Amino acid sequence: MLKVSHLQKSFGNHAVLNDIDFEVHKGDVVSIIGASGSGKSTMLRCINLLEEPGGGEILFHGQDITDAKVNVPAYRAKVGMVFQNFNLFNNMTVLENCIVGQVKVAKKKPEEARISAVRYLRQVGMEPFLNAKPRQLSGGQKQRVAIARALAMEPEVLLFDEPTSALDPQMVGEVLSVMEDLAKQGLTMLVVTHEMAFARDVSTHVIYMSEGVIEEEGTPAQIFGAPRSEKTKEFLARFRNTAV
Amino acid sequence: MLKVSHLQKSFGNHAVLNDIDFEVHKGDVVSIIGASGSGKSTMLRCINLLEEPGGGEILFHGQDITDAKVNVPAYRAKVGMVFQNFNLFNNMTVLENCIVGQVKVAKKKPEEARISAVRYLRQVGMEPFLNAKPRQLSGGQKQRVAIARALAMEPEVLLFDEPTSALDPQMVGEVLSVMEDLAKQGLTMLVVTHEMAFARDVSTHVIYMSEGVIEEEGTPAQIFGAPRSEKTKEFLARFRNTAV
Amino acid sequence: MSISNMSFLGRIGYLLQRYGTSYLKGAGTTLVIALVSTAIGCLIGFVVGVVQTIPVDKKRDSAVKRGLLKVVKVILKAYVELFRGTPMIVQAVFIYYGLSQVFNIQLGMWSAAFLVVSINTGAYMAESVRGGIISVDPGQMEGAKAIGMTHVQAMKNVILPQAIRNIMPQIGNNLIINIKDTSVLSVISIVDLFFVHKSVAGALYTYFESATIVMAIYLTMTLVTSRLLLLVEKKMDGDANYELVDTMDIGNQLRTAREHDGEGRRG
Amino acid sequence: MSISNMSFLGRIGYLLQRYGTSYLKGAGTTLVIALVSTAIGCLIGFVVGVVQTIPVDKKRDSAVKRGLLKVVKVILKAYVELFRGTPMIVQAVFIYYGLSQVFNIQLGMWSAAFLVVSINTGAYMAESVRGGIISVDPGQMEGAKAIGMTHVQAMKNVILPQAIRNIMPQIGNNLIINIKDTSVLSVISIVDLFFVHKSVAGALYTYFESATIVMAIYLTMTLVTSRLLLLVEKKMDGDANYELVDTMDIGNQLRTAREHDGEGRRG
Amino acid sequence: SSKTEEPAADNAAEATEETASADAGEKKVLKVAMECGYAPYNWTQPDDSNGAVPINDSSDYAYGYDVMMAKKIADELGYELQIVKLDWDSLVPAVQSGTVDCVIAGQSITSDRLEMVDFSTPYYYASVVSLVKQDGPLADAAGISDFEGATCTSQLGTIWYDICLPQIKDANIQPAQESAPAMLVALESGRTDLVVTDMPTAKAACVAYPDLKLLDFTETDDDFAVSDEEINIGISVQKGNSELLDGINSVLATMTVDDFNSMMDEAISVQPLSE
Ligand SMILES: Nc1ncnc2c1ncn2[C@@H]1O[C@H](COP(=O)(O)OP(=O)(O)OP(=O)(O)O)[C@@H](O)[C@H]1O
Ligand SMILES: Nc1ncnc2c1ncn2[C@@H]1O[C@H](COP(=O)(O)OP(=O)(O)OP(=O)(O)O)[C@@H](O)[C@H]1O
Ligand SMILES: [Mg+2]
Ligand SMILES: [Mg+2]
Repeated sequence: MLKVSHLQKSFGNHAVLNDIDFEVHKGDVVSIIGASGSGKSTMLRCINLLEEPGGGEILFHGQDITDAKVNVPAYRAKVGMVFQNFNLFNNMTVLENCIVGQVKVAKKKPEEARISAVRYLRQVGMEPFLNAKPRQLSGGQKQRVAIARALAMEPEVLLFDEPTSALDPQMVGEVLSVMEDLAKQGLTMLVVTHEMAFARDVSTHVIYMSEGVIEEEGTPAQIFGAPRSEKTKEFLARFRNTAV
Repeated sequence: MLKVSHLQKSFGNHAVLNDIDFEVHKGDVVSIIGASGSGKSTMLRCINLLEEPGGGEILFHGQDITDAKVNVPAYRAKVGMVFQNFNLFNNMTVLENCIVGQVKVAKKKPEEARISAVRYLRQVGMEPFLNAKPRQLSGGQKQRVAIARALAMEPEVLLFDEPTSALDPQMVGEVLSVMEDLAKQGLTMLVVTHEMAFARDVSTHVIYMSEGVIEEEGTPAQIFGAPRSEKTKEFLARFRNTAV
Repeated sequence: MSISNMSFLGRIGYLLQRYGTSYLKGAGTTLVIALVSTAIGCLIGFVVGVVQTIPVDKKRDSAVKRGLLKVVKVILKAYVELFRGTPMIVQAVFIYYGLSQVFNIQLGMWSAAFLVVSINTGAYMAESVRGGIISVDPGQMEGAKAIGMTHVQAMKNVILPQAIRNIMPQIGNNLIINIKDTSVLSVISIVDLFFVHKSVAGALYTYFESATIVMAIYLTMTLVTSRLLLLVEKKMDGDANYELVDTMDIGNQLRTAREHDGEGRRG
Repeated sequence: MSISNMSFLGRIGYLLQRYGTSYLKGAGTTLVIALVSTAIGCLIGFVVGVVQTIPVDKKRDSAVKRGLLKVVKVILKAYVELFRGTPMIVQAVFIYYGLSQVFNIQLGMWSAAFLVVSINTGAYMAESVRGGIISVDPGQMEGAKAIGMTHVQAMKNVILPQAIRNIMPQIGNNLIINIKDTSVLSVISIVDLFFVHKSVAGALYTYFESATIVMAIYLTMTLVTSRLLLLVEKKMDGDANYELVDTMDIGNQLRTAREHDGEGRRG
Repeated sequence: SSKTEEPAADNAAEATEETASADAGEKKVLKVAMECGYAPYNWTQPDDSNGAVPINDSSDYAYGYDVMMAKKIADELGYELQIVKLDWDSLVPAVQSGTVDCVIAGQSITSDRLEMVDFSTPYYYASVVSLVKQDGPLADAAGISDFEGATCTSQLGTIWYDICLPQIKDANIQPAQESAPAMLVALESGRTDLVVTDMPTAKAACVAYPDLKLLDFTETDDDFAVSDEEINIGISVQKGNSELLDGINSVLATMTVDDFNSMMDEAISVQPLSE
């Protein structure tokens, strides 16, 4: 359903993405791993058109969304995003954060939106904090609200940028199981992550990025079991030493 | 050198820290683990007096720094902090971020400050980005600059709030080895972390917090090998399943 | 007793007794024009500020839309520069007398007064709003866009509410400026507080005495309004601490929530 | 040819020819006072804004320091409210003529002019700066404190540079306001652009013609200054993209860096 | 009465000029304040033609009836004349505070004002006339009874506004205008039907606005009723400054009404509008 080909992006002279190609099918959970600064966030942001791609195509259900005629807000409503730094709306409470998009964008009734917002907040354990403002939350709490906000939009594809970075192992487990459920229900996910255990155990496909190119991709078994590239091996060394 | 006793903190009616007691010796690397929202960041912020403690004492070299007569900026210069959300100075480049404190607070000569800033930035692999502004960096890059900035102040104690949350496993390895070096040189560290492997392998002491109290503390071997409390066991379950 | 023998305070008392109601009426006029025009001006400023920040997407927007947007932006820019850049007193004369003389458009003096002060405030507010908007973390806009909001939706729901908080001190400044600047409307026959002062000072040659009275009245008006605006700011900031929906019950709630959604979960 | 037979444009030409240098000199006076006073006013505003935001630490600050701070803050607040809250024209009269009459202090008219406009701008700027400061992410202050900066150091090095960026549009507003408001200085004998207009209109009874000229000059001055300030803003924003110190060489640099510090590291 | 003034940076040229005039002798300075913007009483011109006097701290010159009178007084009393150009609003505070020595600016003498400043004997008798639009409904008025119900205004703080306008039956008196040009703008734009002013101002206005008509009913019975005292304009000095006041009065005492009128005729003939 999502096909990226020859995607490129530069900031000034600095080429951040170089000829990125991959395809995602409905229900896939694709993990994107790679060194800090290798372009993972930039890739997600290009897919969501928060950065204008410098070249290449991004096909969503066969339509090139970099095309001029695409209605970008409508596309974005179908492709959710959880930011690395959350970007919760500071002027709203936790609950309002999860409602506003449903009402203003998806045109749901406020009462309906409220119910589904509370449901997703409960799933990530944030129901008691409905009335808190973002600045009053701990890092992990903000991250969970960001996840609930994206889920509440009920998108077709969800882009997660390190969705569990601020969470403790227990909470990571809970969030991952929510994500697994969603995957079973057919939600497609692209997850940038440093949690190798997640990439290995949950995803259907793993992409390893290095310096703006896809160095290696394949099933978790391939990548973690028998990495072909030297870089991949080196990158995974510490994880494989400690955890496997 | 740092002794916390009966530390308390509430926000409104919401008691976040409850009677926290622990002691840290020179050269200790203390890991603080615990669920999201359990008060870990608040505790670090109290130690740094960014939050005024609601009660209790914090002794630094035997002096109660909650006392009225303490020169707070001078104390803070000795107790560095790496924030969960980095708080890099947006109006400065990477290099300036690491210089300004040395020059303005530690009164070093600019040239000297520059040399040591570059040294620490090189240690975290951020030397090529000397001239970048924080908004142009990836999450992991910001985090590394934040670490370099704190190190450049050459404090006696360093408070880390999830210093590797945005880093890939390889970079985590590098940062941890920098921290190990520093520990060997006698730097005392308090590290809030969700990296159980770090808590287990690097730290000399582990504190497990739950709902604002210290549920259990001890050596890594004790906590990870034979946790006494049920809560600790439950908290560590996922990590122990996947990684041990 | 003739006023030449009175003390400074005595003369002030005399003026108050003789012209007290005139001063008050003038103050009322001043306050009404300032309040109404500041409110309208803020609205104008918000609209202009939002339109000015609509990004042009060279690729996606049709040539027509881009052209239209460009034209609207140029017009708004011209509006801001023209009204911000020329003295309000001259604008008032041109609008009130000029329109009447050249186009035979007879605006009432009150409509003209509200119009002139509002569009002036709007021009200044447009710039203040621009400052407010750039001071909001760009991540907020990205968050809004990511859930599918259009530029205008994002502005309305996310950016402006935060920008407004940041420019509240500026709105206060503008209100206070307006309270004082309505004095130029005397050229179009509006008898505001300052005009009363001029009349009194001109009739009795008691400039300092009348000015003292007028300053006190201005100061009262501005102090009251700036206090009120500070209250609004406080209100906007909300509580420093939120209260949990049910503080004692978090544990239970969390547990219940987990049990409810517990099916299909691992460990 | 007598003025009564001239067309509107003809009259404008006649005025320009006769009073052209007067207009230009008036504009020069206006511009000098506005620029200097805005600069001084901004400085005052920054100082007041910073002092007003110094937090009082009930526990740590000595009673003397707290008392002193309190007194200074009250004085500054009074200053802001007094000068913001009363018309500049009356302030000018009180300072220039009042001081002379009551205390026999004879301020020169230029000193009085710069003084009055500067302290007025300062009072407004103090509020704008407050708005700028609250719009900076509080995390920036925490970051600064955490490395041991005092409040003033943090303000100077971290907060104000960001606040200034946010209030640049406001500084522009203030400069433009000053360009126009210097007209009230005609009460202390300063012949600014607007006073020239009044004189010409009073000599030839050609209000609209002279007003048109004056508006054009004002517009030129404000357009030029606002363009210049926009350039400063652009400059402040810096490049959208940074350039790596040596783009082609990152890999090498990283590797070298790692090799250099590689001792004592694990795999 | 000397005040120290910082020389303006761009006024270097005048600085030399001032020094030159100071060389002429250690004469006392007479500081006379006026608007320099109310022809033919006082106006600003760019050169010293016809004997105009330099304006203090400016490169322009002032002339007009008031300046002529000031020159005469200064000459006869042995002062060096200095014209201070001031906004109308601050003329009174300026003289009250002693910043200037006297104001010669067409101020009407009223008993209220005499409480706060001292006035000289009248230095001109300003007759009262009306201005209307030539093509307007009031153009053919033969007396003030024809003004019934008219919308009218005049200048702030003048007897024309305070005493004359109320004599019009059912008049719709609008708030006063602050200056003569503003008053004429109101009339010319059709916002007001009628303004009342004095003969010199009205004559000047008719040159600038050829479609205005001057109505003078002074010879008829149907005119504004004003006492001679009320149309006096005088020179004001600080209260108690009897030395200067006596000096001014002694100069004025040598002049007759005809002297005043011929001086005014000369002013009108050289005012900027007449060129
Ligand atoms: N200003 C505030 N007002 C009210 N409650 C607050 C405020 N700041 C923090 N809290 C609450 O205090 C609790 C502890 O927060 P803290 O940031 O210390 O958690 P943490 O242990 O660091 O969690 P995480 O691992 O998610 O970062 C949280 O429930 C948070 O919501
Ligand atoms: N506005 C910008 N100007 C210049 N360079 C930028 C800009 N934004 C990002 N970059 C650079 O692009 C590169 C890729 O950034 P990106 O955020 O995609 O990395 P990432 O893979 O997400 O890293 P991390 O895991 O640390 O979040 C980095 O080197 C970063 O410095
Ligand atoms: Mg990233
Ligand atoms: Mg935390």
